[in-house]
Amino acid sequence: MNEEAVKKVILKEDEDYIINMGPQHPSTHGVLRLEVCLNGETVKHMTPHIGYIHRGMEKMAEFNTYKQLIHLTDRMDYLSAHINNEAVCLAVENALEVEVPERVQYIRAILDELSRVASHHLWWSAFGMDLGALTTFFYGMRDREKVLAIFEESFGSRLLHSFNTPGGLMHDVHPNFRKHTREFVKYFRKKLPDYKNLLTDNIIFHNRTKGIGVMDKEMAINYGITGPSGRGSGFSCDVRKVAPYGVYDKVVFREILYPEGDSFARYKVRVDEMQESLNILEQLVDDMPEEGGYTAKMKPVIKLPEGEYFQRVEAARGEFGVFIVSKGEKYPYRIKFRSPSFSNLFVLGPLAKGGIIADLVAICGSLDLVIPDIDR
Amino acid sequence: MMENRNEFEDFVSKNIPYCTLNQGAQYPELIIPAEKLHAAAAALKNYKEQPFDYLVSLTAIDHLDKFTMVYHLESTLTRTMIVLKAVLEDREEPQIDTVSDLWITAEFHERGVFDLFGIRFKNHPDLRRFFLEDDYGFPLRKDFKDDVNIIEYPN
Amino acid sequence: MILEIYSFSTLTSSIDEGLNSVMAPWLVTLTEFVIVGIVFLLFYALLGLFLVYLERKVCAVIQNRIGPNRVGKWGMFQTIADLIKLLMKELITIKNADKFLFNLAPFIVIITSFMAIAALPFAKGLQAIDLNIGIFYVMAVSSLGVVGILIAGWSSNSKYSLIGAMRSGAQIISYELSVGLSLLAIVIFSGSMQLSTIVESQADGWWIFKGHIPALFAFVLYLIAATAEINRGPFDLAEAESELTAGFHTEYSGIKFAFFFLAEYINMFIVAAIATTLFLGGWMPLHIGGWEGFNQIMDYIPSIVWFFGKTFVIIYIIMWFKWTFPRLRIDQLLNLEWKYLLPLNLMNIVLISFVVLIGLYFK
Amino acid sequence: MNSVVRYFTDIYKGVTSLWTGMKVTGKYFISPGEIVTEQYPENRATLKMEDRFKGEVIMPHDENNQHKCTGCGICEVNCPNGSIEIITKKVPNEQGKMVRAIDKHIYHLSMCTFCELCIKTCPFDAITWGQDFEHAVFDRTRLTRVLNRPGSSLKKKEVKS
Repeated sequence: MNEEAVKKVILKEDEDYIINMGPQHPSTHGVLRLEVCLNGETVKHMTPHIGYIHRGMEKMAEFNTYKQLIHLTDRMDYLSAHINNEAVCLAVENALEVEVPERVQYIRAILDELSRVASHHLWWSAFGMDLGALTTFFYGMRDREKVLAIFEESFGSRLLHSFNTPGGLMHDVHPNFRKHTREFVKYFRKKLPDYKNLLTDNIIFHNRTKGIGVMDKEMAINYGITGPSGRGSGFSCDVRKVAPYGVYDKVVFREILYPEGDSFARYKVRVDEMQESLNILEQLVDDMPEEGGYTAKMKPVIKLPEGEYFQRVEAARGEFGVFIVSKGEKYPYRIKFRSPSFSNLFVLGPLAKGGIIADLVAICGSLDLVIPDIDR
Repeated sequence: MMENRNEFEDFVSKNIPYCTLNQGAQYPELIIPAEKLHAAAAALKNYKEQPFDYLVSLTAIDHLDKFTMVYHLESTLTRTMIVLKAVLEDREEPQIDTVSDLWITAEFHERGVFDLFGIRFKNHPDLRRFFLEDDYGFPLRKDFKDDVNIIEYPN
Repeated sequence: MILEIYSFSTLTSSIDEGLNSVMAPWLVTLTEFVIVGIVFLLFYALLGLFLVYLERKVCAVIQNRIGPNRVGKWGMFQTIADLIKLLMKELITIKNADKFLFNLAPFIVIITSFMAIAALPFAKGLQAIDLNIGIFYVMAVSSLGVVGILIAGWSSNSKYSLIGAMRSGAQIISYELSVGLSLLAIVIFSGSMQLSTIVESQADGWWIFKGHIPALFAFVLYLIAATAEINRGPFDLAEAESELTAGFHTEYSGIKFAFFFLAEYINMFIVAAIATTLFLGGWMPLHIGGWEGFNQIMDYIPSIVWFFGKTFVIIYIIMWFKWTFPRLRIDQLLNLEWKYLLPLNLMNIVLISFVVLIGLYFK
Repeated sequence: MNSVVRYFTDIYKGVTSLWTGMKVTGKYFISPGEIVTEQYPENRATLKMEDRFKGEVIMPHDENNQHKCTGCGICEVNCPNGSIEIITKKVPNEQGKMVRAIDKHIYHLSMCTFCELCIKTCPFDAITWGQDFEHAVFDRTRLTRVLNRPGSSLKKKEVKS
């Protein structure tokens, strides 16, 4: 065989060691399929395949009124469902130029932060488990349960509480809401050192995440990586700071930025964000007005004036955007959800290239993907 | 929202003369014909004072007689957001330039748009169906009829 | 000295004499083989079930849970129920798998762990076979298990399994060195490789106390290396459920899977038992020089209780590792061995040789 | 020499970080504190759901087997995914006129997404949330329920004083 032929045989696609991670795989966190091409254990290239739970939400939304389509947004990023709801509500309210009561804005912001903390809890649990620390899962879930208990008390459901409605809230929060939120903040502050000792300071964890999946700022912007993953690369993309909505211009908080861009930086951003969320919660709970009702006056059938409306909010995984095209009817003419995980997913391939399978798992965990959010 | 609006208008009239600049309700809107998209996008990306380097969202609208591609662009330097709209008159075989060489994230959003609208992107590196099977049809078009799972919505 | 009533030698010798009086010597040997085999089989199965139960309870308590609590009081029969379930499950045949090797692998794994148990001194006079190269034998046999794992990974025609098996091979071959070297420390101290002699040499104090710093050092190194050798805790790369779904036993089902599972837990017991025998005095009670009253009280506790008590403490520590730490990566795992454990072990061996030569340890 | 020092400080730091981690789990092993496990079927008697818990949609009936549903169909219109079907009938009232009344209020629990729009929009507060959450059945059709009980009738409006 001549040299050319040998080369051809070596580079032949069929000879690659391809493993399919997913659709059922413990570390893809849902029905995501990663087609990983390996050389030994080193990842040569990786292609994500999505669409296993594509539900056609954008099409479904075209047949739902603005009040009805709120419950669809719950089912995208189900871990921060409230924030998704809020995006649609804000878009509709801004389009109609409705002034929602200040109390509603405060409650929404509190729920945003609680959802964010709960979502980061789950991420922390699952990330630890991806790396093989199985106990983190239960500690994270244990603390998340406290948040879910607050949700359940006020809204009757723990995960998919379609509690927002254009113009305000479905009904008032429970009388104990403020007290229990304060209790949670106090409780979770006590538990945070455990998180630090168990995972953040652990040498094995450092070795597994530091310098793994390095993404610089340029790359993050180019790939549209937002949320904690983007901020781990120094990309200042917190919508709460960039384009404040609700009461976020009234509270004092810090945008967590880490310039390193590796998995550990992304981890640190989220852990610090949990702490920052507690600070925000404390301010909001103290300032929340007692009076003011829970909804603005809205017509029973909402018709948006003709035009195009874009609203973005900071969901737990990044920038969540809603783009509504209205033709003056009670149904939206076209609706587009810009979901954070969709953009975040596609940086996984370039980041995982050259690493080994264990790195791929670590990077995938640090990007914090929610698969229904990708597929919509 | 936009402090240096005059400068931006000057820039647009100099570099993208073929566009119509609308004030828009929320963000300034640039409407351009489809074949000029890539040039306009490149000009906006390489705008020195405020490079629009972050593609927030990319989508299409089916207007029954034409398609409109909608690009939401943001400058990470000045935090200004604009909307770039490209009008595709040809609805039968819609084609438009890809912008994935300017913003990599566009590659995947464009694949999504191709999947659901059937708009072909010229020079796209990897234009395949994303969510659906190859012979499914393009569900986000307004004239889409699902022959298999016929669900009539009570309107 | 330990009380004679707790010694098992009277029991074993009386059985031997009884058998000798009724049948021919070759038949006696055969009968004794059978008896020992049955006793060990029973012990093996019960121990495996208990260890699985223990692990689940320990991790439950660590994780603020209750753990198994449905079958029997405190869920005591949960593992037995699981075993019955596994026995009844279908043995799935894998397409294009090497049938013979695929079926052979679980047996190799389980037989090697079975063989290692034979040489362990459980109590005074309770040891199936007292080889004069006991440590050497145990190490040699227990490292044979990797052959079974490699065969399992290779023959099951699955990519995940193959990666898991290869990882396991690399891991066990390298950690074998550290285990050997840290055990060598005690061999130098006691001057013998026979397990019974080593235990006897600790009558007046365990090696971990008598050998002070270097022995303690060797003990820690042994614990780390042994945890790696049995594919557990932070070193469970061969299984690595978040990366390789289940590693080398991905394709196994039913009782064949149970064999791997059981062997893993028995291996944990074996390494803990070796650590007990070598570092913590085996079945020897805790004696403190000069405290005669205390020593006598300690003597009243049967030797078998001492042995299993110490073993389970070490098993708990190994479990504690597993439920605390994240998993290492394969290159870090090998780095840890070749760059840290092995040099430290070699230094320790030199140190111990000096200590023994000068006589700086407590005699 | 420097690298040797670094080698040993690395080991020391690593071991201490591992020990801090082990202290956390060890602490929980010795004093687990709050046990999170719910002993579910056993604690049925004490398990109390929140008042607002969204278990299923129910139609409260009073002691006279009367409910408040007039069969207006607003809930059916507002339901985003067709979980509610209203079948009405004509019944004579006191004056002998034929008026619309509810025949069957069919509720598909299997399709319900618990968005609360039906309950929110009902002008007569005829339906509300039930706290029952044990909906597991072997046959999906059993999740389709008729909310108004057989033989029930419309409750007369109390005259407001």
